[in-house]
Amino acid sequence: MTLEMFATVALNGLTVAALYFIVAIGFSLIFGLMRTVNMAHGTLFLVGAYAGVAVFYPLYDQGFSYAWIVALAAGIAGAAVFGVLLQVTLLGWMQGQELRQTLVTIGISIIAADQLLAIFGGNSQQFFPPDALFGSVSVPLVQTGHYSTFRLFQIAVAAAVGVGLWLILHKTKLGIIVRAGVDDRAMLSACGVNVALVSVLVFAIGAALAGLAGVVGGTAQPFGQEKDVQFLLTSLVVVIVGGMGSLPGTALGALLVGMAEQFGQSLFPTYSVMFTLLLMVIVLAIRPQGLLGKRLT
Amino acid sequence: MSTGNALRSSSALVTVSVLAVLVALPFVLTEFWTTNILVRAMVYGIVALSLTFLAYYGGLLSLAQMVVAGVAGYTIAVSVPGAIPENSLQIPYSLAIPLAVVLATVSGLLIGAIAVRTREIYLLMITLAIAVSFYFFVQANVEYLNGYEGIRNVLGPDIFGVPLRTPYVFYFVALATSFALYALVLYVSGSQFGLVLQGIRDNPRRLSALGYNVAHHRIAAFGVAGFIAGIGGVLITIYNIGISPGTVSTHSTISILIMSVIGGLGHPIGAFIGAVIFTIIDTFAADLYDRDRFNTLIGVVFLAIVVASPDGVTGLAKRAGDLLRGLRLIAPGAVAADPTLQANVPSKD
Amino acid sequence: MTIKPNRRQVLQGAAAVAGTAVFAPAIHANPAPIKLGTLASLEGPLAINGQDAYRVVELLLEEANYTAGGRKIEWIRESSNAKPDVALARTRKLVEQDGSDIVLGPLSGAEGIAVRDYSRTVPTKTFINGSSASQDNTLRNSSENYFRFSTDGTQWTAGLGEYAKNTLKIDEVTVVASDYAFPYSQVFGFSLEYTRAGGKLNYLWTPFGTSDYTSLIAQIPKSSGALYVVYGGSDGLAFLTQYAQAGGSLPLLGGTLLADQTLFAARGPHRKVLEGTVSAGPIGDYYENDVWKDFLARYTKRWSKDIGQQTPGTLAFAYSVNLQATLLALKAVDGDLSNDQAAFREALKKLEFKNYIDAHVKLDHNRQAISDNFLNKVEVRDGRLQTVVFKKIPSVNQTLGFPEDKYIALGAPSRNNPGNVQI
Amino acid sequence: MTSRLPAIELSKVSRRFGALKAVDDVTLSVAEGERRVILGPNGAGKTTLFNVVCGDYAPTSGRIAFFGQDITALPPYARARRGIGRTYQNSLLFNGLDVLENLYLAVRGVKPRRFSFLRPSRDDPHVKAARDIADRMRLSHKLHVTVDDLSHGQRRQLEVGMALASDPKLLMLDEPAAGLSPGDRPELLRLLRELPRSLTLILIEHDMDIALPVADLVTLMKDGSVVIESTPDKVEHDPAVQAIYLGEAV
Amino acid sequence: MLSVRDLRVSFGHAEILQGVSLDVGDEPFAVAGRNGMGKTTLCYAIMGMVPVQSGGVVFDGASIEGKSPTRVSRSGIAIVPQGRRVFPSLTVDEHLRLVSRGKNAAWSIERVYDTFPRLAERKGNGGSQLSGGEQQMLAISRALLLNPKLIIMDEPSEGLAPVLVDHLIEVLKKLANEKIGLLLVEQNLRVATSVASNVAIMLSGRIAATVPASQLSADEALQRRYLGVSTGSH
Repeated sequence: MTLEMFATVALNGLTVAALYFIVAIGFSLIFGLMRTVNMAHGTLFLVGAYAGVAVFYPLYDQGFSYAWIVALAAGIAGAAVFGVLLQVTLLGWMQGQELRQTLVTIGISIIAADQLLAIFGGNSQQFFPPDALFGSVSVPLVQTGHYSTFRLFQIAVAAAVGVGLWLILHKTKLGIIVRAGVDDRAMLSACGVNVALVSVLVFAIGAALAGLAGVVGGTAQPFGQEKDVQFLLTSLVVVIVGGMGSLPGTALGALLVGMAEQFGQSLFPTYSVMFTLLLMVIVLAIRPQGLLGKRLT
Repeated sequence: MSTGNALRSSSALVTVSVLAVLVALPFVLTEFWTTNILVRAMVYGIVALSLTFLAYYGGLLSLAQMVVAGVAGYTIAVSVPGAIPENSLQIPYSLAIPLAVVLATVSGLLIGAIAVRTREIYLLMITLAIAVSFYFFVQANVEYLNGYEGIRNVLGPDIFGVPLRTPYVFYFVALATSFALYALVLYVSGSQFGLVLQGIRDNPRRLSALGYNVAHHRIAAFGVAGFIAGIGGVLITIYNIGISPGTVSTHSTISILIMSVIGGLGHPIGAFIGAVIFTIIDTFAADLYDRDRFNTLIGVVFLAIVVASPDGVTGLAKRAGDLLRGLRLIAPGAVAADPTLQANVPSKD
Repeated sequence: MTIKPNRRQVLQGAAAVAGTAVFAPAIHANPAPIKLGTLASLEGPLAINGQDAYRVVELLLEEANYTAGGRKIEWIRESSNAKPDVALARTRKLVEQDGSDIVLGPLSGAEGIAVRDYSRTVPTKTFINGSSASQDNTLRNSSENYFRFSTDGTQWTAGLGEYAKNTLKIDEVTVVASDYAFPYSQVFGFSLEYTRAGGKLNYLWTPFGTSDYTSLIAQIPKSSGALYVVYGGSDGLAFLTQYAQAGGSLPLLGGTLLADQTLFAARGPHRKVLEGTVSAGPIGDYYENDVWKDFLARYTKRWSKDIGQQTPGTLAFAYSVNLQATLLALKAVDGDLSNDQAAFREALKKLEFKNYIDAHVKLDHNRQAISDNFLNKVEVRDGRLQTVVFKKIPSVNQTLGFPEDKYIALGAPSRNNPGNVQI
Repeated sequence: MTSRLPAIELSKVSRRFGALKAVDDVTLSVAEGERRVILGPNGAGKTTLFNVVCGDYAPTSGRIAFFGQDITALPPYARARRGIGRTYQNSLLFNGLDVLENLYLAVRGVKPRRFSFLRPSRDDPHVKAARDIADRMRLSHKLHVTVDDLSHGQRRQLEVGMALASDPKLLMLDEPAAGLSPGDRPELLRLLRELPRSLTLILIEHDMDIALPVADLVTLMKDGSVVIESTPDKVEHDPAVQAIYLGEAV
Repeated sequence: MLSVRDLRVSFGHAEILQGVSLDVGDEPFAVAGRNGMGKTTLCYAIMGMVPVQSGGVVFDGASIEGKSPTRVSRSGIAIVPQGRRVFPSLTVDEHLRLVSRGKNAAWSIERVYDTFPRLAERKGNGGSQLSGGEQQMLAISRALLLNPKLIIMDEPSEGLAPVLVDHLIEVLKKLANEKIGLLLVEQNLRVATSVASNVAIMLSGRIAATVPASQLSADEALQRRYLGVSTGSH
């Protein structure tokens, strides 16, 4: 592998990792506070993407130059509303019954995937980024001398999401409440905090992040049928590798998975998926709680 | 000794009568119902049985059972004569089937070893990740597994000179196999190993303090489940006249889970009841509901069961029959996992 | 759910009808409709093609007023998810439960082979392909009651390799393709022709369902003069978008499903690189031909208010050819399906007709179509992307004109047998 | 009391949880056949000490020897096989199994060939042993009742029965009287007194009517450390002990 | 202020509280008893942190049994639970900000730091890095900052060094002067009798006796019988 090739693949790994981080962090956050394994997380990704598409094309066709930004907002809002509804109508009242919640989210994802197909059709869809982000910019060392602008932008989005979440978690009262809830929900409740409401809020944030990922990911790659499963798998592997409910863990997990996938793809294209699986198995053997996860007791 | 919660003597009569009905059914039903509903339900029900076995007796909800079935299916597909593309092994079914079941058992043990330190939702996540990865793997492997297309024309062996695929022959083979495996599960549940397994489900810490190696028993449980799922995988492959990545896709993995949950994870028979219900809905949804939307229908049924009766149809029946047990999802672990309840138990030291 | 009479009873009934027919030749007197079961994928990655296929089927059946050869047609729709197991289960239901006389379908390659294998076990029914385009449905281990009036994935490439080498003067082509049977068959056909013309080939394969192609794009040899891109559906969209994003500028040769209406319907940066792509296939959107224009007008009139698309896709067109043949043969035998459909099948075998793009269709000894193929270029016409036909390759047979024995001796197309050999 | 190797010997054993020293530098030796009662207020580290001895937690530092053999690094099941049996404050039973099955598992766990896919036969000696234990625990009439359907008192009896079933050399009982009604307590005392003298017993118990009559020696713990080790008689009349137990400054 | 009537709580078949009744007025009230008698369960039951089987809890004239901990807390009861249950991932300062009712409330973060200077020193330390005594101070501060009308304290002296116990007694006495109600669950008799005017003694899920603190501290036999290392309680 030449240096050029290595640099290109490494940058690919980094940009893919950025997207994976945005997808998985919402999943990880929801799990962290509520111990809910949201198997409908991939569905939230799709809901966000389709909500974005629903407003994107009409605006774009009228030549509205901020169509992508509006789509982003719609995607975030659409997924957040869906997430809140899920939490309020079904998951909230079975809080603590983790397996049952997991099964419920599986049921929801089956139904939602089919309904999305019914509403939006089976055609793959895609956003196109604003002109400023389209095309490529000059990047030294990589194979062709330039690199897709939007993929570099993905790194910026992931960094913004990571830093933003860190600030929320560590510098705001909401963050304190969320972290306290992760430690001891009952005690937090006894401090007068309405934990159920906090759960809804956290679910909204986690779902909104999935929606954000939907529009960003839907700009980098087309989306449609079966993307929900693919991104659910990504979220699962990222948090299993990095550690459930941990922000730095999710970042690390996303980085490792992205790199494993890209280097796997360029070295052994047909078996690239095995690299990711192998990564997961090794981590599980050494640290079942994930690289930066808290010990499971 | 009693056999835990399984077969009580009073239900022996029920078992015999149900069996009698099942033996008589193909002579009453159309061939379509016999082969495409009942046989299909049984061959997939066997895989669901392996899931129910793990979930009910071991408290281990695994989504990797279709992987294990797939290992068995692919094993016979790449080794028997007649399969397309042609393989270089060409070993007869009489050897290929035992080999497939052995490999399935081994892969069950392997999955158990990977997942042994995790439980409940973690186990569910990890096994799902394994399942999806396996799907992508078989799809990507062109050299041996023929990638996306899979392997076709796996016709199955002859039974006393009659092809297994002959409808009635296949029905009775599937019935006998299902019943044997069902009986095996019931027997094992009352065995030394089965009791230990239920002990792990109820209280792994205590079991360890009694001198049992919990990890080894858990892995062994995955091995037993692998054996069962492997036999299911062999039958599924012969039933489908071949195997392809679609056989082990997420869709199939989730279908097995749906069967088990609809039927109820509270008793091994639930796997078959669930499989029959699932197969009927899957086959006739197009007639019952908007033709293109049967995934919505199956999803709604599944969701309704999870919300209304977490222990499925058998649970409903059980509750109607006796109110001995309260609401129990999968294993008693569900309640212990309630963080608010955990906080309640006064810890004094 | 009603329990219907089992197959033996139905067969006995049919035999009885056949028996009385000797004395009462007026078979029209039998009011029972012909049951036409159809199978297409309405779920999974190919759902868009399945929906399109059913639009065409519905259009043609409506135009035929749901009758053929004087008998009513009862249309039974089933759906699969592009997976052979499911296709098999649904086909069995169509035949054994719903009592279909004729099955039209399925959509994808692997499904087709599963249905073909099943067809052997029900010799009294007739199976007519939908759009499944694997060579082996008919070329190897063909089944007596399985017919395909549409051309296969290899036939769809006819003309492209020679055009690339001899007209476009491209000396080296890099093939980027999905790692499964349909691309194999297309790559095989293209490679055979291109190699015969003296071109050099490189191959880059990606697993089916790959969505990130950046590392693949980085591996395209700099010496390449063009890319031959064989992806369908969302894979194609993903590849082209990322190729456009990476600033790729090589001329594109398209696999049949790349330059397809289902992909044009999606908007995005990929359209820019798609423009100018040369491809080959059984249809082209823009073709100066009255039969085709009339068909498109009917299609548009019936469906354009529901969908943006104004031309059926390649796979939907394949359904149209096969359904057209079915209806023609039923007419030829006056709807007579007696005697285990023997007369009907004879009629199918003898059928010769012009399909809706005015291409001539007849069957070879494997019951596989020999028909015309078209070379297209993607252009903007009437303000939208269309494949514009610029050349017709007449009467392409399943072995692309190579001697059948030599062709078969090459073995089935695969990633290790991509067809870059001289025959 | 014999002068041979101590049954269990802890040398400078500590167990921390974060900054919290649950067990702090405990050195303790219990002779074979001795009955030792561990007293102490809440949070003194008594149960943690049990967990460290039976292997649920590895000690942060220190060494544990069982009849002279170092068992510090052994997993719980290996310690059980060497003869350490225990009960838990909150009964840890197999709720889905019946009484006989619970006891059978307890009998069988320390015996060889515990990995078997066969069902125990009707005259299996282990089943008989389980029935005998049930007799001793006055649970014979509940053999086929699942734990879910037992009363609290019966569960506590079963809890102790399971610890006894493995025929341990060292028996550690963690608050066996917790939650027992006053009427059930004399029964527990009788049972403890009937234990064979060869058995070494460590008991955490707050019911002094049970703890003191049984004890040979009493260890008083506070804040993770051993404060006083003395005979029950002296302990009962030692104002310093009362002071600690009632929270007075030492 | 707080009135508990015939409160019953069971876990499965174990009846932990078998009908507890008590009244807490303006004066601090203590509950003593050995381990395992149900004291902690009583605290959690009042707070709504365990399900109540039957009986009533009335606080400030309103019935609060069966209400969520959030509602109970908002009605003016705070808890210093047994084992402190501080949040391991929050720093000292974050704990206080979590519950602070602002600068103008009777108890503010500043006042807490004045009262417990040690906490001010360890402001930036995480809950899991604190010693037992520091955790206890933090747990008490957490309750105080809610500015409750009544604080339930479950074994606040547990794990405290004698010097700190004295400090604790001082703090609790101050609270009484500020008219903050106190339900003190203690094994440490010195704390209980120094702070409370009346002490209820729990035995096996019931209140066995309620005696004035002065009487209890004088009567050694009574102490030993219910609380100390002594036989003959039944």
